[in-house]
Amino acid sequence: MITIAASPWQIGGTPGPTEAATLKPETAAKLIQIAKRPILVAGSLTLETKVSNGPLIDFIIEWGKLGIPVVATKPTLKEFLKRGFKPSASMGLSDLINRLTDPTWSLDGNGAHDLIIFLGIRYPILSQMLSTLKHFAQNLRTMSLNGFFQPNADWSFPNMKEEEWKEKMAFLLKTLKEK
Amino acid sequence: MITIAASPWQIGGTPGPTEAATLKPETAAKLIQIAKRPILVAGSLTLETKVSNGPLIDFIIEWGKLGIPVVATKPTLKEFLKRGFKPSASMGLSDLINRLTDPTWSLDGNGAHDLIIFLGIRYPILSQMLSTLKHFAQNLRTMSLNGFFQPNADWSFPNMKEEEWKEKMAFLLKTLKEK
Amino acid sequence: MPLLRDKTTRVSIKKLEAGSAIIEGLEVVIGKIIEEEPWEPIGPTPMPSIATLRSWDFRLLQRYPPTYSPLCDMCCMCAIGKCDLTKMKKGGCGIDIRAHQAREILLRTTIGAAAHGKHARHLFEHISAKFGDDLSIDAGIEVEVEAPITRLVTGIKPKTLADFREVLEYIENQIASLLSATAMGQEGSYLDFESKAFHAGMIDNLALEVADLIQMSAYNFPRGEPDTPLIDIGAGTVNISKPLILSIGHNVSASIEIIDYLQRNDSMGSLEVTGLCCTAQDLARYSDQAKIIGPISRQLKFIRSGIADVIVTDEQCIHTNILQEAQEIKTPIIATSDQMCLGLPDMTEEPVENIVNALVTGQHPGVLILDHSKVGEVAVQTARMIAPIRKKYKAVPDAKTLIEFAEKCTDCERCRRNCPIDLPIDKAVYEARTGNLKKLVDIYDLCIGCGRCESECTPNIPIISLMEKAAEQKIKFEKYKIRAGRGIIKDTEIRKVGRPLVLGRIPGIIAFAGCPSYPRGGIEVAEMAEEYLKRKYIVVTTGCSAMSIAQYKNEEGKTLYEAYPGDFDAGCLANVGSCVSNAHVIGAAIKIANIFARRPLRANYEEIADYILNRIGAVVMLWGATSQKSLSIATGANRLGIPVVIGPQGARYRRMLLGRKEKRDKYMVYDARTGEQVFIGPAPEHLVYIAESKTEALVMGTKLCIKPNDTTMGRQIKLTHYIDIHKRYFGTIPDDVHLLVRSEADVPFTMKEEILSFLKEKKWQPNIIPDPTILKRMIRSRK
Amino acid sequence: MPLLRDKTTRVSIKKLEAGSAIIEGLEVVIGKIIEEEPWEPIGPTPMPSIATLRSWDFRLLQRYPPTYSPLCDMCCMCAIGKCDLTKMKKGGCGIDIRAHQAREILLRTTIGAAAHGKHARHLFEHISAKFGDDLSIDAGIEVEVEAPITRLVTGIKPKTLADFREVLEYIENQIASLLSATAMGQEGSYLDFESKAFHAGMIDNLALEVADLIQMSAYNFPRGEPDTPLIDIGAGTVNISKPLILSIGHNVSASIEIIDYLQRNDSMGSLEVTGLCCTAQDLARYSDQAKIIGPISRQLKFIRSGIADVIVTDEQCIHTNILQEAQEIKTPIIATSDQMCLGLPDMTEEPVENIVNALVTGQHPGVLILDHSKVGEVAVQTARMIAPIRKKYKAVPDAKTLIEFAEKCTDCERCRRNCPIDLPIDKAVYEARTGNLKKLVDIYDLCIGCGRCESECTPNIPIISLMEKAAEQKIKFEKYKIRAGRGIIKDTEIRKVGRPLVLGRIPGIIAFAGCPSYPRGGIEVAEMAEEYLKRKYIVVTTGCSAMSIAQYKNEEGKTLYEAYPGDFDAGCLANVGSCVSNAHVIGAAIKIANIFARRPLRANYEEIADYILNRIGAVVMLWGATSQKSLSIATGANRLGIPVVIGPQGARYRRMLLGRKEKRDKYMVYDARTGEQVFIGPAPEHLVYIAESKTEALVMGTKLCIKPNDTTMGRQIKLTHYIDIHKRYFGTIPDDVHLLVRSEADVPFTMKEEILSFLKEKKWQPNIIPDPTILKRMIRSRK
Ligand code: SF4
Ligand code: SF4
Ligand code: SF4
Ligand code: SF4
Ligand code: SF4
Ligand code: SF4
Ligand code: SF4
Ligand code: SF4
Repeated sequence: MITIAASPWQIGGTPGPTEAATLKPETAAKLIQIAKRPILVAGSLTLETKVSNGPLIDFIIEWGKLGIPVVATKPTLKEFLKRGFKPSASMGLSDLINRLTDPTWSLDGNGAHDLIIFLGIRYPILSQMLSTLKHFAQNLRTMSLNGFFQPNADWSFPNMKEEEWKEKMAFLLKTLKEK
Repeated sequence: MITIAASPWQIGGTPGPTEAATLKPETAAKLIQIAKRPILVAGSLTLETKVSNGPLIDFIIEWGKLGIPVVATKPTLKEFLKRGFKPSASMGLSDLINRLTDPTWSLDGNGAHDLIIFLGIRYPILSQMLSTLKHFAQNLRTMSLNGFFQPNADWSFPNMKEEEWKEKMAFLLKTLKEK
Repeated sequence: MPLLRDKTTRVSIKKLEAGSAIIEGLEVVIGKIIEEEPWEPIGPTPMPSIATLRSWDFRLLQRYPPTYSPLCDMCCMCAIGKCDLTKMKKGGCGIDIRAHQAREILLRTTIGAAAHGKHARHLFEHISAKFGDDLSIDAGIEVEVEAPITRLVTGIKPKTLADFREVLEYIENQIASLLSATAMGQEGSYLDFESKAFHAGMIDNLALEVADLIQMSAYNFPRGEPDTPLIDIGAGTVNISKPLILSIGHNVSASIEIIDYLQRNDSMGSLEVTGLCCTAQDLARYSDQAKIIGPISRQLKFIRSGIADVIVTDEQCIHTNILQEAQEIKTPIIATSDQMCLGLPDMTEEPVENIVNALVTGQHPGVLILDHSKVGEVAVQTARMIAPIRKKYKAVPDAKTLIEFAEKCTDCERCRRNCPIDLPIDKAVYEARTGNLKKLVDIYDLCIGCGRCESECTPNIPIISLMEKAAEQKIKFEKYKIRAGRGIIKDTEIRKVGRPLVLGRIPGIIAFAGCPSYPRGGIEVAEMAEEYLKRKYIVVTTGCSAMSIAQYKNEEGKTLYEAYPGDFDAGCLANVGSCVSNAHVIGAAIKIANIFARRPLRANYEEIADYILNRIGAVVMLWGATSQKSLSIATGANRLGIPVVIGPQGARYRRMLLGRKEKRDKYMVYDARTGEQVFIGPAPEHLVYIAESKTEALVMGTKLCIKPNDTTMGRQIKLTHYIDIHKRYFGTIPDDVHLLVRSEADVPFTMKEEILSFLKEKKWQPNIIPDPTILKRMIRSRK
Repeated sequence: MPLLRDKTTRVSIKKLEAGSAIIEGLEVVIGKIIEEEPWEPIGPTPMPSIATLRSWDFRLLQRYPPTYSPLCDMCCMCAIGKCDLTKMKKGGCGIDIRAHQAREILLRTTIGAAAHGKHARHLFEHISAKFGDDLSIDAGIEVEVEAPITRLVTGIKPKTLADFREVLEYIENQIASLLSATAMGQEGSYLDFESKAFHAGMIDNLALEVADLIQMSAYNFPRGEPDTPLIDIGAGTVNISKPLILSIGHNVSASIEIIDYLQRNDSMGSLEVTGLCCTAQDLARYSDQAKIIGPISRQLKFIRSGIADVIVTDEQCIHTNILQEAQEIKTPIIATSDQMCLGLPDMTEEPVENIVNALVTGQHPGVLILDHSKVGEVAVQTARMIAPIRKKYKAVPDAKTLIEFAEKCTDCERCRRNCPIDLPIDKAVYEARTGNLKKLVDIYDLCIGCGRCESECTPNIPIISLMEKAAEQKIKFEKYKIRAGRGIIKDTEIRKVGRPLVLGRIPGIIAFAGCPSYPRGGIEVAEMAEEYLKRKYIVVTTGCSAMSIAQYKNEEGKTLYEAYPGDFDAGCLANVGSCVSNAHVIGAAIKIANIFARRPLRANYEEIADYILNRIGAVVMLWGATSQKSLSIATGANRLGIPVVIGPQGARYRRMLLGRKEKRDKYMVYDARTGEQVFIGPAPEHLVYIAESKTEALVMGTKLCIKPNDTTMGRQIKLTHYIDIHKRYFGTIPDDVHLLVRSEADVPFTMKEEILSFLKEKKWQPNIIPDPTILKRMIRSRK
C-alpha cells in the first residue's frame, strides 16, 4: 500500500474515481490569472486561521484589493466590514453554492463565473459543498486553498503542515501581486 | 481533475482510501524473490490470455519450474495436466481465498504464506477476492500481475495496453530466471 | 397458542348479550376467528420474529461462516460517515467491516424482501378489489399442500384471498423490524446481522408464495401442469407492422388489463402484446398470445429498436432512465405503480380519452395511472393511434450513420472500463469504423444491456444502438420457444420423486434462478441446464434465467423446452414461472419433507429446514446475480439448508457462506437414532459458493447435491456424476472423494478400482450412515 | 368511507343468527368495529399511501427543489455496481446521481422511520402484554386532541392501546412500500424519491407519536405539566460508591423494570440507576431518582471511566462495539432487544439465578434477555454482586500511565484526519506527553465520542481514555439539572399561544432536536437556546439536544432549565422529552391549526400542512445531525411545511431543500379570499438549510419564522428580531428586508428611518397581505 501524497485530508473522504488535481502555488496563480470571472469565497474560519502576517481575513482583503471579487459568507461579513473592506457580496454558503449550480446565475448578473476559490471554510462542510459543484455545476471550476486536500474540488492544495501552508500562501499572494 | 495513472481498471471500482501500490516488473521480481512462502494463483483466463510466446499458462509453467508453487484454480487444472505440469495444488478460487484468511492455514501445512500472486483471473471476481484478503488476511501480501490495475491488491501492475503488458511479463520472467 | 386468522365477514347484530356486556344495533365485521379446522397441530414457531430462529441460523453459520468481500471499504450510512473501515478499523458507531458487510447484506436482502412483499401486496389489493376477498386460493388439482411456505412460516392454511391479509401484515411487520436493525447504533454482531438476513430471505420467500398463489388463483394461470403452451420468445417473433405494446416489470396485473381489453373487444390479433422481464413471463401464463422479448438484458436494446409504440411499466427491474429513452423514440410511457412514478403527471382520475390524447399528442411524455383497470384501454388506444405517427422511429439508425458514429471512437478503452462485466466493447466499436461489425454482434449476446459504456463515452457514441444495428439480421432470427410458467409443483409429482430424491437415486434438483449478469452470456445457463438434463437431474428455472435458457438451441435446432418435458422429474426442464414463482421451487423442497417424509409442516421451521439440509439434494444456481431480489430469494433458500452457487459477478454481493471440508468437527450431525455425533463429510460443503467459471459451477452443483442421508445406492449415483464431471472438466478425480465415501458400498461400481486405490492412499476409514439431524431435540433416544 | 378500527374484544357466542347464516359455538374476537362516534367527519386522505400526497409534495419541491451534495460519487446498491455516477453519468440501472442521492435520502429516512416504527411496536407489544389492550390512552388533563398526528394521518382517534394496532400496521405497510422503492430498477425520478422521503418522514412522525403516547399512558409519564421535576444530569452527579446500572438506548421499557424491581424491594437508594441517550430521558420521566449521564457523545467516555457495573442496552444509538468496550472494564452487558443481540447467548428462558451467575462469574460477557420483566431483577442482582468484584476497574488509568501512552504519539495527524468533525486531537495528545492536558480537556467537550481517532492511531493510544482522564476533575463538577420531559403540549397552552403565534406577536417556535455532532460542542446549542429565550421565542427541545442544553450554566450559574419556565410559551424552555417526544413538537403545530384555527384535522393532511407552512412560525434546529432517525424526524416536519436548519456536519445528509428568494414566481400563494396570486417574499425562504456556523443558524432561525400570514404587528416584531440579530452578528441590515415588508406598517418602529431608506434604494413596492394558501381548492371564491 501507499498513501498517495494528495489523499483526502479526512481519511474516509474518498469520493470516487474523480479527485482533485493537486495544486502548486505557481499553478494556482496562473489559474487565477487566466480566469475570466473568478470569485473568492471567504468562510467562517478566516478570522481564526493564521497566515504569516496575521489572520487569514487580512490576507483575503489584500486579494480583494487586487481585484478578485470576494464573497464573504454570512458569518464573516461583519469582520470584513470592521476592517473597512466591503466584499463584493455576502451570502450564506449554502445559498451561494445552490446558486452556483445555476449556469445563468452570477453575482453581478454578467454571465456565469468560471472559477470559485475557497478559503477559510470548515473541512467537512466545504467537502460537501464542493461535491455539489463537482456534480451539478459543470460550467465552473473549483479550487480549495486551505492546507487540506479536498478531493471534491477541481484543484486543491495537498495536505500540508501549517508552516508550509503559510509559506505557500505568502508565495501565492506575492505572485499574484507581481503580475 | 486528473486521471491518476494507476486508477482502478474498472472505473467505478474505487474501494476507499487504501489502494494498491503500482508495480514495476523490477520491483515485482524483487518482491517475489524475497518472499519466503509465495504462491502463484492461476485462474481460468490463463488459457485464453496470450503472452509473447503463447498462452499465459505456458508462461506460468515456466514460473512453476523456477520453484514458485502454482495453485491452479479448478477450471485450469486440466490444462496444466495436459501440458504435463502438476501444479502444487488445485482449488476453487473461493475456497482458496477463504482459507487464506486463516493465518494458520497453508498449502503444505508448513506455516502461513506471505505473498499471493494472481494471474489470469477475471477482473471483477479477482477484485472482490483481493478485497477479502485485504481486509481479513493481514498476514499476507497480494500482487496482481494482470495488465489491469487492481486497487484491492497490495501491489498491482497499472493499466497497460496488451503489448506493453506482454513486454513487462517477458521482462519479469527473464529477471526471475536470471537471479 | 390458537392462531388468529383474518376473515372479514360482515354480520349485522341487533342485540348481542355476552356475559355482562350488552351491545345493541352494532354492525360488526368479524375479523379474527379462532382457527377451528384441525388440519394440523400448530408447530413451535408460528410467525417467527427476528430472533426466533436465531439458534438455527447460528448452527448453519457455525458450519458455513461468512467470508466477506467488501465492495467498498467505507460506510456512508449516517452523517458521521464516511467512515473508513479498512482492515477492521472501526467506524464512528463502533462497527467494523465484518459487521458492516453483514449489515449491507441484511439491508439488501430486506430491500429484496420489501420489493417482493410490495409486489404481493399490490397484487393482493388489486385482486381483492377486482375479485373480492372471497376468491378461493386454488393451486390446482393434485395439490393439497397449496402454500408450503405460508404453512411452514406462519402456520396459516390459506383458503381465500382474505387469509393472506394477516400474512401480508406479518411480512410488512418483519420488514420494518429488519430494516430498523440496519440503523446506526443497532445490531453489533455480524452473526446476528446474518441471522437477520436469513430472516429477510425467509420473509422474501413467503412474499413470493403469496404473490404467485394469488395471481395463479385470480388469473387462472397454469397450476402445476407440466405441458403448458410453448410461447414465442425473442425479438424476432414480433410482427412489426402491427402496433406494439411493451410491458416491462414484474407486476402483471396492469398488463393483464391490456389483454382483457383486447379480448373484450375481440381484437387480440390486431396488436402485438409483448413483455420484458417477469411481467412477460406472467403475461405468457395468462395468454399464449402474448410474446416475450427476453430477459432484462434485452431491455435497452429492444427499446432502441424503436419498435414499441407504447411502454407500460409496472415495478422492479425497469431501466430507471426509461422515460428519456422512450422520448428518444417518441414512445409514450404509461407508469402504473407507485413504486415507479417517474415524475409523471398522475392522470388516474381523468377520462380515458383525455389520457390517450395527452399521450398521442405528446402533451405529456408519459402518464401515471394508478388504477390498473384503466390501463388496458389507454394502452391499446394509444398504441393504435400513435403507431402510424411514429412509423419512422421504428428502426435503429442505418448502418452508415452508425459507422459515422463509430468513426468518432478514439479507442480510449473507457467504455470497457465502465462495463460491469468487462466486455471488450471498446475494440468492437473501434473495429466497427471499418464496417466490420462482427465483434459487436458477439458482444450483443454477452451484454447485460446496462448502458454504462455509453455513459462513459466522451464522443457520445450510442454503443447499444450500434450493437442493436450490428445484430439486426441476427435478431430477425431470434425466434425461440419457452414453455409458459407452470407454477406450483403438484403433490403427486412430489410423491413420485420424493423417494428417489431423498434416497439419492435422482441425483438432485438444480434450480436456475435470477438475473442475467452472466459472465459469458446466457448461453452458459442453457449449457449448464442441458448438462444436468442429460444427467437426469430435475432441472427447474424461473425469471430471466428461464428466458435465457430459451434463447439457445441444441444440436437438433430445438430449444431445451422443446427437447425436454416440463415435469418436475428426472431429466425434465420445468419453467416454473416468474421470479415470484421461485416460491414453488423452494416450496417443492418443503413439500418433499412434508408429503413424502410426513414431517409436520405447520409452523415447524427448524425441523423442515433440518430435513432439507440433510436429505434433499437441491441447489440454486444464481448464475447472473444482479438484483437485491435475487439475493434475498437465495438467502431464503439458504435458511432452509439449500446451497446456492453464484456466478462470478455475484462476488459483488460481497459475501459467501463457505464451509471448510478439512474441519471435521464442523461436519458432524447427530444420528437421530442414537444421539451419537457422526462425521458426514462435506455434505453439503458450502451454503453460498461463488464459482469462477461455468465448469466450476457445474461440478460444484453436482457435489452440493450430496447429502448425509443418501442411501449407498444414491450416494453411488451422486458420486458417479460428481467424479465423472470433475474428471471431464478438471481432468482428475476430486481430492475429496474419501470424505464422501462412507462405506465401500458407496463407491460407484464403474470406478471401483480407481477409487478404492485413492481411498487407500488417503487412509480412508469407513463411517456409518446416520439418520442425520443437527437439532438435538430430534434425537429419538438419547445416549 | 367509514373507517375501521381494531378492537380485539373477545366475545363468546353460543348461537348467532344473522340473515341466512347460523353459527354455533363460536368464539369470536370482534376485530373491526365500524366507527360510530361522530367526532369529526373523515377528511380526504386517511392513511395515505406513498402516492396520495404526491401533489402536495411536488408543490413544496417546486419552491424548495433539492440541492444535493453527494457523499459518494458511486452507487453500490446492487451487484452491477459499483457504478460511477460522477457528473450525471448513469449507473447500470439507468439512474443518475441526482435520483440516486434522492434514493439515498429515501433509504435513510425510511431506516429512521423503521427504527421509530419498531420502537413503537416494541413498546406496544410489551405494554399490551403488561397492561392489556384496554389501557386507555391518556394524554392528561386539558388535552382533548391527544394524538394530532395520528388523527391527521390515519383518521383514527385512539382511545385505548388497541386502537394503535391498526396504526402500527399502517406504519409497517408503508415502510415496506417505501423501502421497496429503493430497490434496483424501481423509481427513476428524483422528485418522486423526495416525495417518498417526505412520506417516510410523515410515517416516522406518526411512529413517534404512537411510541410516546403509549409510554406516557402506561408509565404515567408527565402529561404536559410544565413544571416537571429537575433531574440530575452529568457524570458528576453519580455516587460511585454504590453499584451502578447504566442503561443505553431508546426503549425504556426494560429499564423501567429495574426501577420497578428496586421499588418493589424498597431499595431504590441502594443503587445508582443511570442512563445515556433517550432511555435516560425517559427513565427520568418515570422516576426522579434516575440520573442522566448525558447525550450519546458521553457514551464511550463514561464507559471508559469504568464506573458502570452493569450495562443494559435496548435499541438505537448504542456504540456497536459496546461488548468489547464493556469487556475491557469487566462489565457485563444485558442486551434486551432483538434489534441488538450482539451475538450473545439468549437466556430469556433461564431462571434469574442462572443468568446472574453466568454474568457475575464471567461465564458469558453478556446475555440476551428478550423478556423485559426479567431484566430488572437480573440487572439489580448482578450489579450488587459484581460491584465489589470489579472495584479496581472503576477508574481510568492514572495520569502517569496516560502520559506514557501519550509519549508514543508520533504527531502523525492521522487521528485528526479520521475525526469526523476534524478536531485537533493530534496536537492535544502530542502535548499531553509534556503533562499539559489542557488541550485534551478542551476537546473533551467538543468531541462526539465516536472513537474513530483511536481506531486510526498506529501506536494504539487510547485517546478517549486520555480525554476522560484529562477531564477527570472537570467531570466531578459536571452536575447539572434538566427538567424531566413534559410530553405533550396541552390544548390550553395551544389556545393561549395560538393567536399571538399565528399573528406573529410571539416571534416563533424554535425546536432543538437531534443528535450531538455539533461543530463546536454542545455549548452552541445552549447559547442558541438562550438567545432565543431572551428574545421571547417559544423554545422546545428533545433528546440529546435537551441534554446538551442542560450541560451549560448561564451567568448566574444556573442551567437554562432552572432559569426559564417549562411552559409552551414565549420565553420558556420546554424539555419535551426523548426523541419520540418530537411528536409533540410537531403535534403542537398541528394542534394550533386545529384547536386555535379550527381547521378540520381528521385525515386532512394537505390543509393542515398548508396552514402550518403559511401561518405558523416554527423552525426545527438539527444542530448536531447524525443519525438516520433525526433525518426522518426533520423530513416529517418538512412535509408539514416546517423549515429545518441543520448544522454543518449535516451536510453529510447530502441534500438541502433551498428556495431562491430572487425567484419571485416561486413565492406566490393564492389569496384564499380572492383566488389571486400574491407574492409573499421568502416566507419561509428555505425548507432545509445547512448553516455554516452558529451565528448563521441563529439568524436563519429568526428569518424562517416569518410567515405570509403575519399581521403587520407580528411582522414588525419578527423583522425586528431578524434585523437586530442580523446586524448584531453580520454587521448590516439584511439584504432581503424589502422582500419581507409588505406595507409600511410592517416596518419595525424602532428602525423606521433606516429601513425606509433601504426600501427606497431597493425600489420597494407595497404588496397586500393575503389569506395565504398554496392549495387551489382552499380558495373561497374563485375569480
Ligand atoms: S458504501 Fe457505497 S455509497 Fe457508500 S461510500 Fe462506499 S461505494 Fe459509496
Ligand atoms: S453507520 Fe457507523 S460506520 Fe457507518 S457512517 Fe455511520 S458511524 Fe460511520
Ligand atoms: S451495455 Fe453491455 S457492453 Fe455496455 S457496459 Fe453494459 S454490459 Fe457492458
Ligand atoms: S468510450 Fe467511446 S471513444 Fe472510448 S473506446 Fe469506447 S466507444 Fe470508443
Ligand atoms: S431475474 Fe433478476 S433481472 Fe430478471 S426480472 Fe427477475 S430480478 Fe429482474
Ligand atoms: S442500483 Fe443502479 S447505480 Fe446502483 S449499483 Fe445497481 S446498477 Fe449501479
Ligand atoms: S472520539 Fe472525539 S476526537 Fe476522536 S474522532 Fe471522535 S469526535 Fe474526534
Ligand atoms: S494518531 Fe496517534 S500517534 Fe498519530 S497523532 Fe494521533 S495520537 Fe498521535
